[in-house]
Amino acid sequence: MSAPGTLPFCLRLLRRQLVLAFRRPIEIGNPLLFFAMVVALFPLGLGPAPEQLSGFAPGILWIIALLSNLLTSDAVFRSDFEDGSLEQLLLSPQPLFLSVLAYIAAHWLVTGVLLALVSPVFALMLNLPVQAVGVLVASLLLGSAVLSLVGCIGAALTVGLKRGGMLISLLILPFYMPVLIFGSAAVQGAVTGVPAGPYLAILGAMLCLAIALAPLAIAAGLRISVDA
Amino acid sequence: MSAPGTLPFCLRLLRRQLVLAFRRPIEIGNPLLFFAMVVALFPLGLGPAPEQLSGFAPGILWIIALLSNLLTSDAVFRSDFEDGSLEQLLLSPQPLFLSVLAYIAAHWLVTGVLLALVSPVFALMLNLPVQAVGVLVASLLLGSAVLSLVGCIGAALTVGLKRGGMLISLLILPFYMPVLIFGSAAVQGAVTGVPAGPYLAILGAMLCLAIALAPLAIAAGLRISVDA
Amino acid sequence: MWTFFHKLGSPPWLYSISGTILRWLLPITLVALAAGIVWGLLFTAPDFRQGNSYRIIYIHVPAAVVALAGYYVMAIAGAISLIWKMKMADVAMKACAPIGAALTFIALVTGSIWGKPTWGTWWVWDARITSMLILLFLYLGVVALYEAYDNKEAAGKACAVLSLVGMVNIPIIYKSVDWWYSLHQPASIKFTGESSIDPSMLYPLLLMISAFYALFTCCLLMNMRAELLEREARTNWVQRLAKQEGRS
Amino acid sequence: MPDTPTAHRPLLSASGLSLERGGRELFSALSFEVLPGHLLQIEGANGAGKTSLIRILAGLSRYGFTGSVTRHAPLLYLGHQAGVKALLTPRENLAWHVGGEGDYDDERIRDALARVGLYGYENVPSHALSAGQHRRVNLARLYLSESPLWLLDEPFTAIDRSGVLDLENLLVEHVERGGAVVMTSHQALQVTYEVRFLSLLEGLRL
Amino acid sequence: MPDTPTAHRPLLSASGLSLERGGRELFSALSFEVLPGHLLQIEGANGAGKTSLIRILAGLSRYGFTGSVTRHAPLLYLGHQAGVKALLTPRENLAWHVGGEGDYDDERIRDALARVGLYGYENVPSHALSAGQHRRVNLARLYLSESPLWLLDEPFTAIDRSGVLDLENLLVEHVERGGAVVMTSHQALQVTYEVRFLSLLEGLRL
Amino acid sequence: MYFDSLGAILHMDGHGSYVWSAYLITLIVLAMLLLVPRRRQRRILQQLDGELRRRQGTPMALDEES
Ligand code: HEM
Ligand SMILES: Nc1ncnc2c1ncn2[C@@H]1O[C@H](COP(=O)(O)OP(=O)(O)OP(=O)(O)O)[C@@H](O)[C@H]1O
Ligand SMILES: Nc1ncnc2c1ncn2[C@@H]1O[C@H](COP(=O)(O)OP(=O)(O)OP(=O)(O)O)[C@@H](O)[C@H]1O
Ligand SMILES: [Mg+2]
Ligand SMILES: [Mg+2]
Repeated sequence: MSAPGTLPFCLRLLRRQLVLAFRRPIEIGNPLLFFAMVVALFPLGLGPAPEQLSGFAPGILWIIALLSNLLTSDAVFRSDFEDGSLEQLLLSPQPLFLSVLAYIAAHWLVTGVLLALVSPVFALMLNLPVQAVGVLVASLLLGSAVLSLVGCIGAALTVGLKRGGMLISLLILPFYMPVLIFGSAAVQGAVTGVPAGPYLAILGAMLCLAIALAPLAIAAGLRISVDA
Repeated sequence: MSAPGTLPFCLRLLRRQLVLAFRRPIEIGNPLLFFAMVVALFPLGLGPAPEQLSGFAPGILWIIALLSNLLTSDAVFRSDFEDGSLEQLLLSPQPLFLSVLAYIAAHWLVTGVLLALVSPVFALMLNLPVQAVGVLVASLLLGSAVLSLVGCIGAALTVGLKRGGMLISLLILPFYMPVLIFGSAAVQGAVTGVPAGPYLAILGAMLCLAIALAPLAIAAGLRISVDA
Repeated sequence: MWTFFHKLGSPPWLYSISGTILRWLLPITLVALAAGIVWGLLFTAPDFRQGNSYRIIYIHVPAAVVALAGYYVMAIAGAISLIWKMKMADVAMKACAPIGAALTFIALVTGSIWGKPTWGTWWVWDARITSMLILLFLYLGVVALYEAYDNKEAAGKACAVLSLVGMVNIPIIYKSVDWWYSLHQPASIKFTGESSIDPSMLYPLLLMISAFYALFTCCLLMNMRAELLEREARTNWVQRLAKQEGRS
Repeated sequence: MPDTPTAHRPLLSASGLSLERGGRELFSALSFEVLPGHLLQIEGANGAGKTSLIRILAGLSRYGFTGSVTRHAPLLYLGHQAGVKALLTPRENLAWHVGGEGDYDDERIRDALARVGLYGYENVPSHALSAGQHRRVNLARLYLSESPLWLLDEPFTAIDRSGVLDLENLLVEHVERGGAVVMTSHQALQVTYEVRFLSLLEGLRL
Repeated sequence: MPDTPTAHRPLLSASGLSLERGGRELFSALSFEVLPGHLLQIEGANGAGKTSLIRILAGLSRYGFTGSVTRHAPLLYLGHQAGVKALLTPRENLAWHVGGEGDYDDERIRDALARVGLYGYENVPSHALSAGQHRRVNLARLYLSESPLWLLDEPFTAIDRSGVLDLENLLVEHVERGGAVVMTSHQALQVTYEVRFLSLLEGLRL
Repeated sequence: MYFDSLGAILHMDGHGSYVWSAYLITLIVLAMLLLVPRRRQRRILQQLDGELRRRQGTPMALDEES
């Protein structure tokens, strides 16, 4: 028996995180439910005039996606920190950069991808024109990956703190803002007929940058948190 | 030495919860900063046009209040459950109805009241007309108390669950909606010059009902959760 | 060169040299600040479009400029602390955050006070204003993170990571906010007085900008000194200092 | 307290307790009384059902078992979890304890903390305590409490040798004063007092 | 493993370790080596600094102490927290362990679980286990691991008497095979093997 | 001097309240920026001195600085 290869190990971690998520349907359901509920709140709070709503649908959908990412990213490392698994991860002979990517991937699959897949339903509820739905899904897929990466930086830096919940939002919301701007602009563009390619390309560029840098920051953050 | 009176005991609980929320002076700022950031998300997502924003300001502010309540109410009993304090609370010779009210009051002070007090600043940033600010604060104060009471029912019922609490959140959410409707309608009314008194009266009536019933449900929920 | 860096890493040396610097710089700064304020408030002619309200420029612009520069100082200090593991860079980084936050706050508040007579509203979601608001969030995030940690050494490291991430992100944030604003273009409001600045207004403005830079340096050094004392409380030199100065 | 327990009035009586968990019968038809002066140790291997039994006795488990438990006196329960808030100091943890049994003045709390070896740690945030110190904060409640019936689930966990000695002395003092203790532990008690055993695999042994 | 440790090459060496916490010096100028075959028990009262020391040895604490630690072999660290996910079954907990030391097949995991007394509990969610069973899941890693150096922080917590016996035998087996164990415990080890002690208040003894 | 009377300085053609409040707020914040670290430094030294005097009976554990 030897140490497992890095790829099998990361896949195993990914599987573990997904099983943990799906064993707890409330945590899976939460983002979706949250999404559905907040979509319902907007007409209630803003007044249901349909033409106005459809004008704001891209922004509303993106804000909700962002918030639901924000809420869940706090928990990515917390339970592992509390039950001692995180220490074991840091001591493992596997490269932390990649194992951290497995955590992020799981988080992205469970929040971002899931949301992107169900977002057409909500888009229709908000009267988003049909031609923009494809761009909505694509921009959510790309953008939520960036959000997950950035959110996990905040999670790693605050996981050792006794009261991390609010603080993490303060740290990462400013970094979420560019994603929100380009994401909602892409959808807005699709509504008005502007080609969405450039926007999606910018989101893709952000994603590449984040994939290259965020795991470094996360690994550093985790080491600091376990130490403190 | 005898068992403390119920009122001193509840005040002590309230103090404990407040200290737990604001252990360090800097932590008082965190919820405020969080609100500020979420307020800033809306122009970034929806576009900066001032007249549109001012039309949506009541709805946006109320949705933020509701969200921040929703996000934080889950945690009201969780840490006490996890470290065993909740068992001790159930075994205490004090009436659970009232001790639960102390928990709720602390939650309300930390989220609802704080938000209500700073909401004028955010209202100005969203260009809400000045004459509506008073009604905004009053409606947030009343409404967020109802939200806290209802949210804690959900928290009590789900705190012990390792899996499958989604149904209960689904049951709780609809109770938030009337509060949102009347709350934002009150502010919207004040903007357009309709007297806000009746709306506030309805919110007050909801509050009375919730104060009378919610603690019963919460106490029962806590007993079930600790048992499971 | 190396000896200089080596000395920089030594707390007692830093403490004493910063004391010397402060003894000269602080009075100069205060005089420059007072002179600039009096000049700007009383001795310049009003702007032909905005009248006297434009006098706010003498605090608004310096605060905004220095606040922006401060973030880079902070992030570079953070990078040094992470890469070269220099403890004093940590201290400098931590000391930057509250000053930067205060200056950003001043820029926002004076800007919004200026906005009321000029635009008739306290707040607009203009690109520059919005990015200034985000800068405030960034600063406050660093302050809050630092305060949240008990172990100040770990806090310093965590903040260094955060400010480095911030340094990568700031250009992205700025560009995206700029672009966001130009996309929506609510043409009703425009910044006035951009390039039409008159030399008689420029000189006091330059004086104030320099004074704010100097002030930033002074505050930075003072914060660093306090931080040094707290971190090094168990060492000989601090305890000797405490015996000399603590009794007063 | 208005009703001081007399030597023959049980503080707690259980009759016909049976519990099945995960398809396995943990105990059945268990009946016993806890009288003042009893020091009862529940024995059993890991997973024998000691915690489940003690939670039933405390009234925290109310469903899923058959039989009945009657409690005739206020009780103090210390479980597996320490019930100590990491963000509060030991002093605050005791002063603001959610158990709400008593109004303790600062003097008494300081004294209780000193007796569990936390002198000087009164105002340190609890998350900066070691594992044993963390549990000792909770044990300080034993010095404050006036409840005659103590239900203790593995109170010696993470406590060092001298701490175990102190705790054993405290338990003996308590039962000698007319209180009663029901406890679980994997270590044998080293006391000069009659310890009764309830062995979960063989039913009641004295 | 490519480099099997020879009897004279230390698995771990610490030199000049000093730590101060909360204004109190926990240990200072502590230097020692752990050679293959060593069974080292760190002794000290609650709050003496055992956990802090063992975390420094493991490399989890990197700031705040002076001195240096060199690790020459893969290590296995079991801390105060069980590191067992309540939502996963014991089998899953071991198969998907984040430690990533080995590729264990199902057979070996079953065997390890059986050896810690969890036969039949392989597929029960871990939150339905008793406190001792929960910790035993983590101890099963000792049967799987091939790391020569074990750092164990109070491994006997919540384990019953027969479990402690098994564990002691395992530790002896491990050191006899050429491994080394550094552990803390408030109980004395009942083994027929030379136990070295590191007493935190008096510096290195033996 | 641009203005000719104190009243004019305060009034500034109706913009006085804006200008003066902006300057006032700025000065308050700047003063705090300067005073807070000063006070913190003094407090640390005083506390430390008190601590040292309290410990005077016991031998002091001073570690050597590097
Ligand atoms: C809350 C509101 C405001 C904020 C946050 C704000 C922010 C800023 C910032 C960051 C700068 C420096 C830009 C740079 O150096 O690149 C600046 C410069 C300036 N601001 Fe503001 N500002 C605000 C309101 C106003 C108002 C209402 C006016 C006047 C009508 C104004 C006039 C100016 C002028 C004239 C400059 C200097 C011109 C230049 O350097 O381009 N600002 N402001
Ligand atoms: N929530 C639960 N659901 C199903 N079974 C459970 C649950 N909790 C415990 N059990 C089972 O009940 C049995 C007894 O558990 P209990 O915690 O009472 O044991 P214990 O005697 O206290 O053991 P330990 O010495 O390890 O603390 C165990 O076999 C356990 O698997
Ligand atoms: N995060 C922390 N901040 C400050 N002091 C701490 C921190 N953690 C522990 N300490 C202090 O360090 C000392 C040693 O703690 P440690 O956990 O190493 O003790 P231990 O020997 O393992 O005790 P136990 O037997 O109770 O587990 C304790 O006095 C504790 O108060
Ligand atoms: Mg048990
Ligand atoms: Mg320990």
